[in-house]
Amino acid sequence: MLTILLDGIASGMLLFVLACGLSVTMGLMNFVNLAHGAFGMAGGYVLVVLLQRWGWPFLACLPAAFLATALLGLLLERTLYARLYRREHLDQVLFSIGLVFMAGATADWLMGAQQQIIQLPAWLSGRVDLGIGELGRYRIFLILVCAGIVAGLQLGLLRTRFGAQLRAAVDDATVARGLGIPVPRLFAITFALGSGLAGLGGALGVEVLGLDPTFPLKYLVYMLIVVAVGGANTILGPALAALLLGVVDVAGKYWLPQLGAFIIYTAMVALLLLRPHGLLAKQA
Amino acid sequence: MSRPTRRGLLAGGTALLAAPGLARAQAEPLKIGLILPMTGPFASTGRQIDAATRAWLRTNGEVQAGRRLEILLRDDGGVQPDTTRRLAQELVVRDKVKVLAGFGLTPLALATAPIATEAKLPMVVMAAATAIIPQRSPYILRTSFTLPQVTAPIAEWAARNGIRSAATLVTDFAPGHDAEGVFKARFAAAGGRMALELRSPLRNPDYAPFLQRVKDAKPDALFIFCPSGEGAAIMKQFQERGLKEAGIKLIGTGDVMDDDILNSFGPDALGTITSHHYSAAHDSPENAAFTAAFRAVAPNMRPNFMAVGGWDGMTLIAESLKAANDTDGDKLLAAMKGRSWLSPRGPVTIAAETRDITQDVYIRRVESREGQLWNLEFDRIAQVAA
Amino acid sequence: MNAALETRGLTRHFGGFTAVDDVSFSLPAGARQALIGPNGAGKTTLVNLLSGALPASAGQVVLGGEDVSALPMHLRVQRGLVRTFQISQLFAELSPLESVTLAVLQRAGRGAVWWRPLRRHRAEQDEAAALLARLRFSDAEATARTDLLPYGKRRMLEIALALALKPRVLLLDEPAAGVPPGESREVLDTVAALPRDVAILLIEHDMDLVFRFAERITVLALGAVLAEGTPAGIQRHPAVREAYLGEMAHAPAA
Amino acid sequence: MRYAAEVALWLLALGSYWLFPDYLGLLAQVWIAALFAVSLDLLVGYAGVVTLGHAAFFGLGAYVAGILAVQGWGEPFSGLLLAGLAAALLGLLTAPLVLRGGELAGLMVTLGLALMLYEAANKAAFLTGGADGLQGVEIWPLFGRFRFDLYGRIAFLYALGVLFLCFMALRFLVATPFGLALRGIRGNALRMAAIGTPVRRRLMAAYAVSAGVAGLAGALLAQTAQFVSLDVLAFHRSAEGLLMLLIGGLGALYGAVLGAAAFTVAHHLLAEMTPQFWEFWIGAALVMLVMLGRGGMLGLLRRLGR
Repeated sequence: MLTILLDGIASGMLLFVLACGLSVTMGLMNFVNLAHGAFGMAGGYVLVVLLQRWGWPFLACLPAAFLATALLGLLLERTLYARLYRREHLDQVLFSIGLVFMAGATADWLMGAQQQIIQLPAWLSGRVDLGIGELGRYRIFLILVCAGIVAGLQLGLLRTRFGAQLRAAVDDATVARGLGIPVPRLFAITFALGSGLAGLGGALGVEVLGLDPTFPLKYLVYMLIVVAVGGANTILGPALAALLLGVVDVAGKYWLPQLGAFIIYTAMVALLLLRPHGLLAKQA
Repeated sequence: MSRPTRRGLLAGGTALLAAPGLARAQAEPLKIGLILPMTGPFASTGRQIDAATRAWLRTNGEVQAGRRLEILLRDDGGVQPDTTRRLAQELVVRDKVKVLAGFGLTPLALATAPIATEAKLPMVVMAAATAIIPQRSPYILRTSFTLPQVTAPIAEWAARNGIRSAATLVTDFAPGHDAEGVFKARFAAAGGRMALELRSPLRNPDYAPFLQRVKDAKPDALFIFCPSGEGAAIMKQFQERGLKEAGIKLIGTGDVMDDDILNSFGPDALGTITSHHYSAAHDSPENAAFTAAFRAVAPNMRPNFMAVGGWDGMTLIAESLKAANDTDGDKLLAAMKGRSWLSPRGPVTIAAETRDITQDVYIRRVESREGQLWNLEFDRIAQVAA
Repeated sequence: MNAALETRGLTRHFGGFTAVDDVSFSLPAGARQALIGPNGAGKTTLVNLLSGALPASAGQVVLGGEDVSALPMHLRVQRGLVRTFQISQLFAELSPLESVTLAVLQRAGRGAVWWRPLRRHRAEQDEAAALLARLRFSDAEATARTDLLPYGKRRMLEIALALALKPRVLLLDEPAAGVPPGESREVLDTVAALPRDVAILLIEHDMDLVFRFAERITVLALGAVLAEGTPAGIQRHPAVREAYLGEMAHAPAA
Repeated sequence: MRYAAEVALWLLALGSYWLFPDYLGLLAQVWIAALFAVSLDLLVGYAGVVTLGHAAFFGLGAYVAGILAVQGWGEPFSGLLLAGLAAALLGLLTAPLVLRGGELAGLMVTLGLALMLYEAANKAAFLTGGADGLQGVEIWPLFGRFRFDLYGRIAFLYALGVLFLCFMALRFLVATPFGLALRGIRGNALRMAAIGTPVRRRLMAAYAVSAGVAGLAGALLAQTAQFVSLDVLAFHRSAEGLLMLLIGGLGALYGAVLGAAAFTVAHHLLAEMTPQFWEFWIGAALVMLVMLGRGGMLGLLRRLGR
């Protein structure tokens, strides 16, 4: 029972780290970036190459995955995305799906179509008896890391100058520009941060979610659910949505496997109908 | 798209060397429409078979019985049966292929069956493994295996080897249902008790909750079937959930311990027992030749059971062509029925009645040899009919 | 006297803030009335409550004796309660002729006709063309894309869309906002020339226009009705002078 | 001029029967994809309702036509009609849910409903065949005379005929007051309400019509392929329809046909040339198309025409 709950929390946390960048691009930049999952995939492959082929220690691979995808995000933002901020959502959809296709084919070409498998270090494999139930060490690690990220993001948004600027820009980009906030730079940094987090999520998720060239589309639906149910523009909304999604998903598959994914989609539709502007949003 | 050109050159060279074949090499080539999932979630199946067919042509030459074997490879993406069907239709109508081959998954093969019937062309199933497939068209033959064929031996082996209760976890589509049904029947007949029967979705499966249920049900063994390539994810969860420590044995068909990815499973896979018709570690001169030829074409891959299906499919086509000395579909089909040969997996026969494959099935254990993991065969059930 | 439009205790909260506070007033048939008040007095919120763009937190909107509080906007429009918008709400990709034709068709109950093509609705198109011509749209302007028209024309189209509906009660939310003074008189003259059975409520900043147009004035401050009366009476009203006109006295035509 | 171009386009479509006799199967798929994209255009391009779940209606139509045939009623026209009606009914029933919330919420509801239907079809294996697909679809000869043949001749003519009729019906529809009202709603829904239009009712009607046409497209696929798989309900079906529409250009119906033709043919040619990497080139083409200009192919043609 508790194991199921903690499993759900772990996968929910992971989903949040993957999706939070998407919620920021949608909320702040008003950009529908369906290619967000591609950054997650990129991060996953960085981890696989570093860990499995080059033999880096696991803990060193994680920041590397973050940095590599953040850099990739920055590069793409400056060269391509920045030109499309003012375009219609439909154009953005077309563009980002194009990127997903390219990313998938590239990953296939470089790494092959098969599922990537990693060997975790010994201290992360196996299980611990917590007295209240057994839990895999890696799941505990996931929960801790992701909780740290949520807390860090929330604090960063509330306490730092960057966070204040970001919140101002989310409220009203024109006014923020008028106040002398360097909005393009802010966008670029935020985009890179979001991509980096997706990369980190992808890297953390190789063990749990698997990794192959279909990753970006496979998890796109889940990420969209997190953002839509959680509401764009906040950290806690999507975090809560992701947790809910993770727990409902895992619990549903445990107790009602014959219903399969039906539960999760029904839950999403119900939530969207009840709270169309997001879990934590003030309802108009 | 430089391959056919290169292949053309090669064929020319082969023809020149094989002087007696020179005159006959003028005959119209035999076109084979090879439809495989080269992209998408089941791309590894397509890559294996594609590599095996290329290895076969390199080893045996492109000219067989005076005709050049020309392979037209098409990607169906693995998940859209109507695409597979349309590709088959185009290959027949436009490219005038004389043999259809490939078919990575059951739905793809089933959707194409009416085309083979209507076109009166042999359809060589190299991968898909649901029992009913050849019944859907009198033109379907199979060089892979069927799930009942490889499942029954492990069910009986389990019952004989101290496993009293078992759970099953299969993918929720026709081959999975086959495996579940056969395991249940054979295991129960041999005195075993079914503790739990679970089915995971074909697409985007998450095995964790299923394995947690298995763990909570505490059977002696867990029988698994999943499509090629998915085994890794199951193994991961099996380890992480501590099912092994809980005393649950992992058994299954060889799909789970797929040779293609076995090495990446790590030491936790050691000792897993599966039944299958082919292991890359099979000890025979035919297999040594096959694996060497395969490695020459695809140095980064280890041939798996899919590859051997592709290789034998080529053998079947070429041998039948020699026997029929004609490219007419019905004549080729007649020559294919009842054909026997020595495959890298052992002796095989295409049963004349069922057009399905009869072959040896092996019980194997995952062991480490020279730092690599292999499925080492330790028991054999001879000539199991499909 | 039977009021064309009446509110009873109309109230709207946004969170803890009360934008419109217990407003009760009435608009007699054929009225030429103005609603004024300083910025943030709740004028636009009141129009949104009247028209049904926003639901009221409390109170009623009564149109010609019928309580329409629970009706959505389009049903109030169909009963003759029509509004214009302070910020133009137009169809950027349609021409003025198409836009006004839409309104005419809707009024005529042919808005959902799917069995007869548009070009066979001559009467409605002619009516729309005539209305636009009356509002001094040239043929070229009437058939150009709306988002390519000059600002003044777009404000006129805003009114044309309302007039096409032949309203019984017309709410004009700052119709001349942003229009140069010469043209703004033209806008008001068009409105003033409407038949006397149309009741008009003008929400306006421009005191000059208000005093030229209105026969009665309602003053809104802090979401509540501060005063109501004839233009002369309002000008003399001490509370109004203090709360509102005082700050405007220096620039009566601002 | 415009009529001449239209007539030429349809003649070209019909002429491809003789021009590309080896590609009739592919071309039949083009017409089916075009019908699906056209149905989306009514919703997205005219009414301005974006959806990520239109495959729900395509798939329902396919399953209705397929199941009818499996159960012994293989008459193509009545099957087609019933499939379209069923899809339209589903559209009418789900429209209130989709139109309830904001843009993003509505978008996600369309996606969620389609995913639910996918799962339902997956689980209802006794009816749909589940993940193995619906076996044994046998369609009777067209008009009792023309059997669906291996070369795809009848499939081509049947699909093109249905596309033409539906296209002309929709072309008529968008030129009526109802069609103008949809364009008005896409342009400014608030103003439409302010001129007295029951916006939701209009959108619901558009949603149902669009769903019905998508259902016809799905039924066409089921009948010409004589097979139905879960894939007809899959997310990528919705996404591809949207892509075709965007590639061709929104809000002109012809864009949908052009986009469907371009996408299907490009997909086919690329997949044939590079079975492993066609996705890359499709993706690159999409990115280029967006970077180079808006309005899709139709927009490009218009700019060239100027």
